[in-house]
Amino acid sequence: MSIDELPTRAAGPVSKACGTLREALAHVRSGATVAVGGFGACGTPIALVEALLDLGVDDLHIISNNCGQDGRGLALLLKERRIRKFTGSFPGAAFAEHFARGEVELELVPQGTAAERLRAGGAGVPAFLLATGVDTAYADGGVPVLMDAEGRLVKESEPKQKQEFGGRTYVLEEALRPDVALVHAHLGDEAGNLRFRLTARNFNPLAAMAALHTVAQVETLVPTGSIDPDDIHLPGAFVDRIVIADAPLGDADE
Amino acid sequence: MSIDELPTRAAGPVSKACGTLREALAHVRSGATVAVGGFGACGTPIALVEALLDLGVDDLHIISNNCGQDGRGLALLLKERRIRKFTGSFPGAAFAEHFARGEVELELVPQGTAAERLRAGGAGVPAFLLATGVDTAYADGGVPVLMDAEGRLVKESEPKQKQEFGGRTYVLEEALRPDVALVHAHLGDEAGNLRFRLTARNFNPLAAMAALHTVAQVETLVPTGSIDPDDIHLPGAFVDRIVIADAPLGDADE
Amino acid sequence: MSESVIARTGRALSREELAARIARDLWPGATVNLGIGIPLLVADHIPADGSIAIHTENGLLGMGRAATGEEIDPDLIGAGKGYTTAVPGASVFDSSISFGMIRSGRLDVTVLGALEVSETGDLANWYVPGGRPGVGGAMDLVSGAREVWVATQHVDRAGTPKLVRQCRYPLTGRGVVTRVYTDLAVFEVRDGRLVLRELAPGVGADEIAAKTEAAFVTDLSG
Amino acid sequence: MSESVIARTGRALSREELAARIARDLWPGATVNLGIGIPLLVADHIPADGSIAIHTENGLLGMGRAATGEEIDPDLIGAGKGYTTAVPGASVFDSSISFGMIRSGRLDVTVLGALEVSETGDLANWYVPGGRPGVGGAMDLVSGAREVWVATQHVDRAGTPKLVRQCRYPLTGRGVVTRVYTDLAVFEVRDGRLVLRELAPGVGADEIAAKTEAAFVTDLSG
Repeated sequence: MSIDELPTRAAGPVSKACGTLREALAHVRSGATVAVGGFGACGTPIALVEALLDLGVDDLHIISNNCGQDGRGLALLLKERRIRKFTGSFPGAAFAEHFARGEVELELVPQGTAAERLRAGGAGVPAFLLATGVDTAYADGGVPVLMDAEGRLVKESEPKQKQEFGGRTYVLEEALRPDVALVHAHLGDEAGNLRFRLTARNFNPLAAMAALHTVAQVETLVPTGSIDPDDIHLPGAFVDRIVIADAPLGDADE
Repeated sequence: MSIDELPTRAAGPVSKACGTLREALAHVRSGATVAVGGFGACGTPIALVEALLDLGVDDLHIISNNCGQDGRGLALLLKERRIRKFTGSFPGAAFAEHFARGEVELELVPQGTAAERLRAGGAGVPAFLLATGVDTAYADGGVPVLMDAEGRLVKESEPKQKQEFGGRTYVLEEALRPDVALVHAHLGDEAGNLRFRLTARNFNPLAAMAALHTVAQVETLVPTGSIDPDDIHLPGAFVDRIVIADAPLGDADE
Repeated sequence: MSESVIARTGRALSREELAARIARDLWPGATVNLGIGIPLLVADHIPADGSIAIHTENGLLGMGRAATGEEIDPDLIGAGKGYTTAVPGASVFDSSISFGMIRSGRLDVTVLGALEVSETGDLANWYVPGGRPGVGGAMDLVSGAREVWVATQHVDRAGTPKLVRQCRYPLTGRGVVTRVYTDLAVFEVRDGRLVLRELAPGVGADEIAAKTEAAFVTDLSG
Repeated sequence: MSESVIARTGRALSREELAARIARDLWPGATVNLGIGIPLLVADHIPADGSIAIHTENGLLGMGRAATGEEIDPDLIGAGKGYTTAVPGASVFDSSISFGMIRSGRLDVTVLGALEVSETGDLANWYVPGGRPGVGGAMDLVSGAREVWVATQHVDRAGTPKLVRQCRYPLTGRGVVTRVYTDLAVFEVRDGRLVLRELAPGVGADEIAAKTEAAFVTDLSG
């Protein structure tokens, strides 16, 4: 998907609310790059992620801080071999198992760099300089990328492009622009305006802004106009579909 | 000022509240680069800006969207010849007069680029790429920078550094890291946590994050802990001094 | 503003008529930024139900009508610095988010005025050399918005064409314009060429040819 | 944790004692990020009045004590993913603001564990080759924080020194460490050289020499 292929976004009184998880996820295709909000289990869009299992979506490139927690969410997608590649800072125990069997590729990125790359995608900044990771294997290459089925390392990361600026060396970092974002919010309205709660905010607004198409699950869905403009954490312009987290999956022949 | 010369920042129960504008502005020196929040008259820290007049601060490099509105704020500093240079997108009528007499230097920057350069300063991103202004005088040079006393153009902008990325040409933009920011907020607590109101937010949080030292004027000042963490628009870590907008200037010999 | 009103005038469109003509091409769900002048008048001709969301780059999505009397809130202004209102579902945000929205493809259309538009879609609208320097958000908008529509008189007060071969004024953006709405006609920019798509009621193709310096092709189909 | 308690042990500091020693060097107004392990224990030894603000990189400034029982709120966790509380004046924010705070100089001190620290202040703490890959915020923290303090046992379980000439494990950052607190001693990194500044009660300089691979100079003044 390129920006030009974006579907027209709804706004104003055009409701983005969906009654089922299936409807909310209708634009998520196999092979897609999907940013998933959350940090550990906190603020993770578990319902949306697990619905992808039932919808049969696979071959995914997941961008997320962790790749599942306590056997839930992305850990289930890993188990079912739906994830081709993972980009993030701390994939975790479940990932390590599948990685060691050569089932999934890794792009390891420092946590703040991942956050900033998503933020750049949502801000129309194609690339930027960052000091993080200079003089480490992250910048100079050598971080594990892929193992074979016997657990032998078959691919390491390449050196990243460096750039001098003001007399110092930086890594040239590229914006992330996933096809889809799946995010969790505390409160949302039908125009897609979102409000998060405490540390469940984390990567959620960044994933939503970065993606070409954003699906939000919310604990409570209210009519458009119910949230004071100053209380909105993420404007609805960054959200395309919104669904209550405990909505049913919905039938395939709806 | 470099980052290493930053004063230790107060946090937690250490109150940042000041009783007078003079106390709040104690760290603002002649020659400083000062980012000023606001868009037109909206969200502009008028009390702080006009107090600079009384405090005798001059030779300032001001970063702001506009350089005064309706004869107030920065327009008064211009009139008193306290501003050496202005960086911003729409300096306005008062500025144009002084500019045409060769009294002040101009760095004209597209509005979104100025916002992003401040944001980069506050995010520890030294430089970034932006498509804005490519193939214009902004990127290629030729924007008026300085006139002489007779209104003849004596200096134009130089071409900016371009950079290819992903097959496209961008301008390499540099972060802004002003010495001081002056901002206006609707509500603040003694730890410096701020909340803005409607479109008075604009450049205020960006200026605060970019600066090495930030002074906030607020309409209402409440004790630390009075604002719900989810209702804070700008964390107190980015604010060093806070004062009520209608506080007295205070005596020099206090 | 109905078709019949426009037809009855039998002359160049008024500013209000031009704004109404532009509003007709917006669609429910569109997010639109309106520059000062004729573009801002477009707001008066779109549905009041908020189905078209107006973005103002100072940090508001969901701008409503201009505020009057007791509605006026000094903390709620548009990009032209006039007092405004907010529709239900409106959100506010800082300037970096506002321009991030523009640059990342969330702004469907920006409608802007022009000093000149070239036959390849270059736009000049920010600076008259020797005048007051100031660019505001114009360069950001033309670089970021998915559609750049120009609203302008076909000729200036001296009768000089504003659609030109090459811009003489400093550019706001090169090849950025996608449509031009004038008081006499509507043009599209297709593959870097200006295409005449529509004539105002009572205006002839020869009048356009006489008043247009820019080369253009004509395609009045559909 | 008082001085007398530490003195009474007459041996290497316990984990709690080491955390207490580190806490003594923090100051009112400091903003501090605490890594998992011994660093997180430092939180138990700083004033409960919030005069030292604890930052957790997942998006909280003003972290309080660990939450227990009814205090537990699934939406409020620390960087180690344990349930936590917030002190009065705490704020929450997204991950880009959180790391922006770190990189732009608002974080005074990060306290981190180590696999190895080199004699020039290089730190290795993110990866044991062949182990689980995962870096979290470690590289961001050592690159951005104004002070990088390492909290570690002086030798590993096999008795191998953790202060080494050159790190064998992959680096988290080069020349980033400013202080090292071990169960036996305190070091500073000055001009790229390790300086022994303090011995734990009952520990002799010869013991440090024997258990330290890294070259260091000694300056036990004040």
